[in-house]
Amino acid sequence: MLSHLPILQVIVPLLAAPACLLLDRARAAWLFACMASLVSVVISGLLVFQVHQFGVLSYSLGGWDAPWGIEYRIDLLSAYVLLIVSGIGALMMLAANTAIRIEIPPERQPLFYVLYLLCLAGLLGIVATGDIFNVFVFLEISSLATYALIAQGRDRRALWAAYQYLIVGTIGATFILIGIGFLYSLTGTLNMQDLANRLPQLENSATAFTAFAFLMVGVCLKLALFPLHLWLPNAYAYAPSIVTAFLAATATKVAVYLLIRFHFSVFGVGFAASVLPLHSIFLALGLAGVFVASLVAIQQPNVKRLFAYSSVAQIGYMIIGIGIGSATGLQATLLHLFNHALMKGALFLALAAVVFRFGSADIRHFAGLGQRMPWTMAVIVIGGLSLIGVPGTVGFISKWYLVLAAFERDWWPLIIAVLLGSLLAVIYIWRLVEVAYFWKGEDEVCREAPLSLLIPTAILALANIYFGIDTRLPVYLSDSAAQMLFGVGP
Amino acid sequence: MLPELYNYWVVIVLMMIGFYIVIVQGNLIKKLIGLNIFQTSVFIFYISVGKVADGSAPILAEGVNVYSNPLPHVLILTAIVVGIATMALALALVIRIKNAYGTVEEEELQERDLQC
Amino acid sequence: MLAGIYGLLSASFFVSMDAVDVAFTEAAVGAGVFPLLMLTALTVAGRYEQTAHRRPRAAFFLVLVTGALLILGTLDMPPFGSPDAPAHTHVAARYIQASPTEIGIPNMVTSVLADYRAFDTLGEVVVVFTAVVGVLILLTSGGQRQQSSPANAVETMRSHMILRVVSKMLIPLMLLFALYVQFHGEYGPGGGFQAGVIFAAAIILYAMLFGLAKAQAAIKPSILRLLAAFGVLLYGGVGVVSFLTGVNYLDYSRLAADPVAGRHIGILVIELGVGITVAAAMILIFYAFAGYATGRAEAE
Amino acid sequence: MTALLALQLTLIVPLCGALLIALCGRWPNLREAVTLSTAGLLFYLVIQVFGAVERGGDEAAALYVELWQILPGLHIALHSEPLSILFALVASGLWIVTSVYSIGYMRANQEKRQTQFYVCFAVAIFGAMGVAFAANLLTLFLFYEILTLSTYPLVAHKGDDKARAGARTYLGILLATSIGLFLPAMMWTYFVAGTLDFRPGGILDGNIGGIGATILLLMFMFGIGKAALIPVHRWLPAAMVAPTPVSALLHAVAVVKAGVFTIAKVVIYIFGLDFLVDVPHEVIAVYIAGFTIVVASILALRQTNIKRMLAYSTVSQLSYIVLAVLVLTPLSEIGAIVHIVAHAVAKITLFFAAGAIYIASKKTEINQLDGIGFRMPITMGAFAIAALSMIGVPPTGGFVSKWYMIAGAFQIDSYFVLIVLTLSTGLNAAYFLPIIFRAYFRKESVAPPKPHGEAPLPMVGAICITALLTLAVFFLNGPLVAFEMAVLGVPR
Repeated sequence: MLSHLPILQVIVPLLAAPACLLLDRARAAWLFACMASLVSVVISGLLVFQVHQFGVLSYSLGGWDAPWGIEYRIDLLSAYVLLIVSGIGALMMLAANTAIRIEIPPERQPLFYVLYLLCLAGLLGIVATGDIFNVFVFLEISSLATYALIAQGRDRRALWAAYQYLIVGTIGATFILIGIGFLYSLTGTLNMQDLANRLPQLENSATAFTAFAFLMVGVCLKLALFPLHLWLPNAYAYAPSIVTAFLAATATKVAVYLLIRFHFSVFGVGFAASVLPLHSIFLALGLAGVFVASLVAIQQPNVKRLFAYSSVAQIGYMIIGIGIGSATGLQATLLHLFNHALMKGALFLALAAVVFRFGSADIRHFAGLGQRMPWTMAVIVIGGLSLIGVPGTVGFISKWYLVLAAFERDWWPLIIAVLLGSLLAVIYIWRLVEVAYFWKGEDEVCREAPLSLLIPTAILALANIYFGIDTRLPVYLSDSAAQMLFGVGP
Repeated sequence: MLPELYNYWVVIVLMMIGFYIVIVQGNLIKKLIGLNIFQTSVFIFYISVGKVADGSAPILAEGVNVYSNPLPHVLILTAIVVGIATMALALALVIRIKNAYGTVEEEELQERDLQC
Repeated sequence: MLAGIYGLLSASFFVSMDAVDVAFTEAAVGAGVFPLLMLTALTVAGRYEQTAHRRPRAAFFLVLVTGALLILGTLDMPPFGSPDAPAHTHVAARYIQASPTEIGIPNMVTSVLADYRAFDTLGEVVVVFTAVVGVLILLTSGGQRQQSSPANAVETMRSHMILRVVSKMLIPLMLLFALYVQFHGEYGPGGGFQAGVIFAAAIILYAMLFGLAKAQAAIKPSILRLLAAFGVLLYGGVGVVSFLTGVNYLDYSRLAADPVAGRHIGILVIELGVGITVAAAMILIFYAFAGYATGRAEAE
Repeated sequence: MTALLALQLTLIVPLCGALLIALCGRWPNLREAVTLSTAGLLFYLVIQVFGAVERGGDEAAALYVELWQILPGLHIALHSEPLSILFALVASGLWIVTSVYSIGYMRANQEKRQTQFYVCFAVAIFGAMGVAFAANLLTLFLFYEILTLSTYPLVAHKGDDKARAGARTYLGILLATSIGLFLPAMMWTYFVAGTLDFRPGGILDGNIGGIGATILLLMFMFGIGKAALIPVHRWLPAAMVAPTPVSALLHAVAVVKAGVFTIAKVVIYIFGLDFLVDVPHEVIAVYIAGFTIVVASILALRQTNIKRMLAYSTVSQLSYIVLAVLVLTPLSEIGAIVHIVAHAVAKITLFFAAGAIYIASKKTEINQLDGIGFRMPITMGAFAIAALSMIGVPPTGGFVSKWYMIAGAFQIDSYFVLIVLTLSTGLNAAYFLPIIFRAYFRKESVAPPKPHGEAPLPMVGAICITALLTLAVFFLNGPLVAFEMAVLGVPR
């Protein structure tokens, strides 16, 4: 069975979803979904181990070898992302049962779990596959599930946000489809490896360039890269908290993965540089994203929205990492992939706890929260410090590598810009801390969040500290992945 | 060269019409129609790629030895289904929006959000 | 309506491109399902609209740029229809040569769809499934249980006596045709998806003529739910079985003593799965839309 | 027990202590017992380490333990050298005294949440130990932040709006400076030097240009907010809302000394004296320190509340140390190091006295102190000694340190420094002597509602000990100086 792990990774949640529909009692559905997602964590763990042991795993579906059949191809990068996604997915699932209790009416809860599993499966599928059309299919699975999930928010604006996201997302997907079409008409293949072999043969073809452009734009729409980020804040702010937590920690990560995959594995490092100044574009957009988003975040009255904007900013950092265009920069991006998943997961889960108590994440609910919900606030503080990049938290590690990469190039302005960016983070985190600890709360009594919600949150918070001190696993994985990707290119 | 490519260009024009509608239309449903046009034209684009001059449908038959390319057809079958699935979901959303806001016009939606 | 015509047009275009299967599907979807959904949606959303176009210039510019980029992209493409384009020579060529012997069915589209790239098709089915679950979670809410009178869009048709009689005869034929398409998929154009849509169309027609309530009494939503899930599981199950026979996922070769026969069985089963899910999904979606419409019609 | 083990235990013991205190919360006596025994044990351990450093040679060199590697080149590691051992001795030693004192204080004052108080106290000491024994800048930074966060609840202890406002300034300034300046300065250092280890002679020499070095130096000076240079000094007066024992140990010894200690470490082991001498405009830093000394003294002069006055005097006294460090002559360095000790014992005495007065008579303002010397002779006697030490009059520790500073200033005949020192001495006298004068040579204007004598015994005892220590620094400065010479690489 071990040889089947790559496909099992995706199939388990994929088939668990319809099975989940068959049992229509919310609690049963939840337990089932939990088991499925836990299993997928175990699988991804094993996958990382296998890849580490035996190198790239290739699994040809239906027994048809690539390029004739669809190939699942797990290298270190995909194993790494799979681990992140499935891990976060499982943790959120554990918390979901409590989190959605007040946000989603009971008759819809079983369906919620079904969609959640589908979304998870879709994301995993995107990462695991080695066939670009298959990417499109699974992208749509996850997207459709996401739209429906976002629309479950209690505020009616959730519907509107979901619709906007649907339009943008579909346009993005169609762009990707166009890109794939061009690639196919050029090379006659859909397999990534095969593409990587055949593309270099036709140098400076306008078609290849167009394909590249469309793929990039399509992915960046999904990625909410500034200035294509407009859909994200609404979607995150009005979706059910648990959904926000899950998406913020995984969906954008997968999009970044796709970007890296197309950019490095399919087209090769040299390609973009040869046809257009992609890296400087990334740098510019990334920086703009960091500053604009952070500045907007500072003024948000709704904390969920605040962190949504900070997510846009953090994505900016990841893009900067790619834009630096060195192995170290890429490693910084990959590290931030992992670390940002941890911190945003923790933060949004904590917010879920706040919403659970107050019904919304408006900042005025935070007054005096330091005394009322000490543990939740402690988590928010840890997450915040991590977001700022204080040593002892994961945030420091990724910032460190980013600055290191910039330093290798002697780009002092960039270094200063990055540090200024984290100062902006200090401002909006401090605003939160001040309200929570130094303002008097109105005297409505409020207890700490229930354990079922608190424990996953605490786990994530501790992970923020643990991986800030014991960095071996993520650093090793990201380092070798970055090396591999740059090995692929010329 | 040009006559060989005109087919694609027609498709592209169609595509862009759809795209334009999506961006400009204020009415949510019309937006969706635009989206549908956009997608369908992409499908046509694929099929055109798959066409082989004087080839016939890729179903094994006596006396035919030039077939059109089946692969794009398969891809598009999938894509069509994806498209219609998206549409169904989108329309469901529109219905809910209509129910919640009482309108399906973009500006009005924004106004009513600002009010509350 | 326009959308329907558009659908038909593109379908006919597909035929001219020898893409009969696609044409079939597009006809069913573009001219059938999509307009139907549109109609239902419109009855709920209302036709009223205000014609205030927002910043068309910027949009136009954007579109121009995109279009120009696309045109640019086509310039280096192999000329239209040339047989020696890489698209035809690389992977596809093998399908055309080998599939009759490897899979043993004449319809190459089906063999690619259901075997070489069977996993994409599984994904496709899951997409449909996702959509239906999404629609359900969106529309079976707000306590608006489906009332016992048909959608007001549907109301109008009741009067047409002839229509009802004709379609009374039509519906069984449609069902038969659906079955034919379902199981004939590997020889002629067609397959699970198209069959599913036609089947659904038959039921929907029934619902339109004799009322949602009757239809729902005939085919219960709860059962449809089960079916929708079952179809996906059936499809996925085939793959699991092929695990047990000790080959890769969705590799049918061991389902029978002779690989080709095994493949044949596999394809039949998964096409069945597709058909079931699609049919159930389409009907459910229609129920949800119509039911919601009715609910609101009565609420007002 | 090997010194190396002792070194690691100095971190473990306070943590375990904190844990035990938390567990014993329900039984106050047991809890206090735990506090005291932890303090005693910790001091014993530090003595062990001190012994090893004293003996010198390989044993002292071997006092290095790497606890963890965060990234290649980034370690969490401990190391003990004369400067750090001195700081550790002062902090841990005075912790015992303070524990005794605070037991008296907290009980007499019936404070709430005493367990939380003692727990945070222990954690803060843990942080201070970490700062003292950090072998590189990163480790130091981590414990520096732990110290900040763990003392926040102590400052906010009262829990009323005033306390919360004070705590806000406290946390805000300390965090902002450390994250905004200290952290970037640290990264910069690493990227140019390739390491963050404290090395004799510094690690920056030849790795950074003159202007860069100046900027970096300033970033460190202001980034290390605990050193309370103007304008980042505001947190210190704000922190005076804390209970007096906290002000005494943390804001006269542990926290503020952590600040100047860090600056000393940075100057001596990161920049290196020889390198810094050649840095142009380094004198700017000297001016800033001198400016702080004078201005803070003037501000102290204008205070009416005893604790706030002491706070401003602390600000100026801290700048003495910074100034002396930046004079960059061996003698001035010694002066700085001695002043860390001298000021610690003297200032803690002053705070103890202030606390005792508050407990005994609920008086907090200077103008209320008329004739208090007769009611509380011991306390005020101690107060007088400490005040003299602040001014720098023999036979007190303050005299020794000031002596070395002046001598150091003469070595480079920097008249600016000399003027600053003399001027501030005058100012110190101007704000301390009136108090002593009031206490002894004025009659009480109004008799207190209920006649009172000395504060509870533990407090008085503590006061006497620290006062005696103040004198001891004067009489026993020889070995101290000789020991610290090692910091400058001067062989003994």
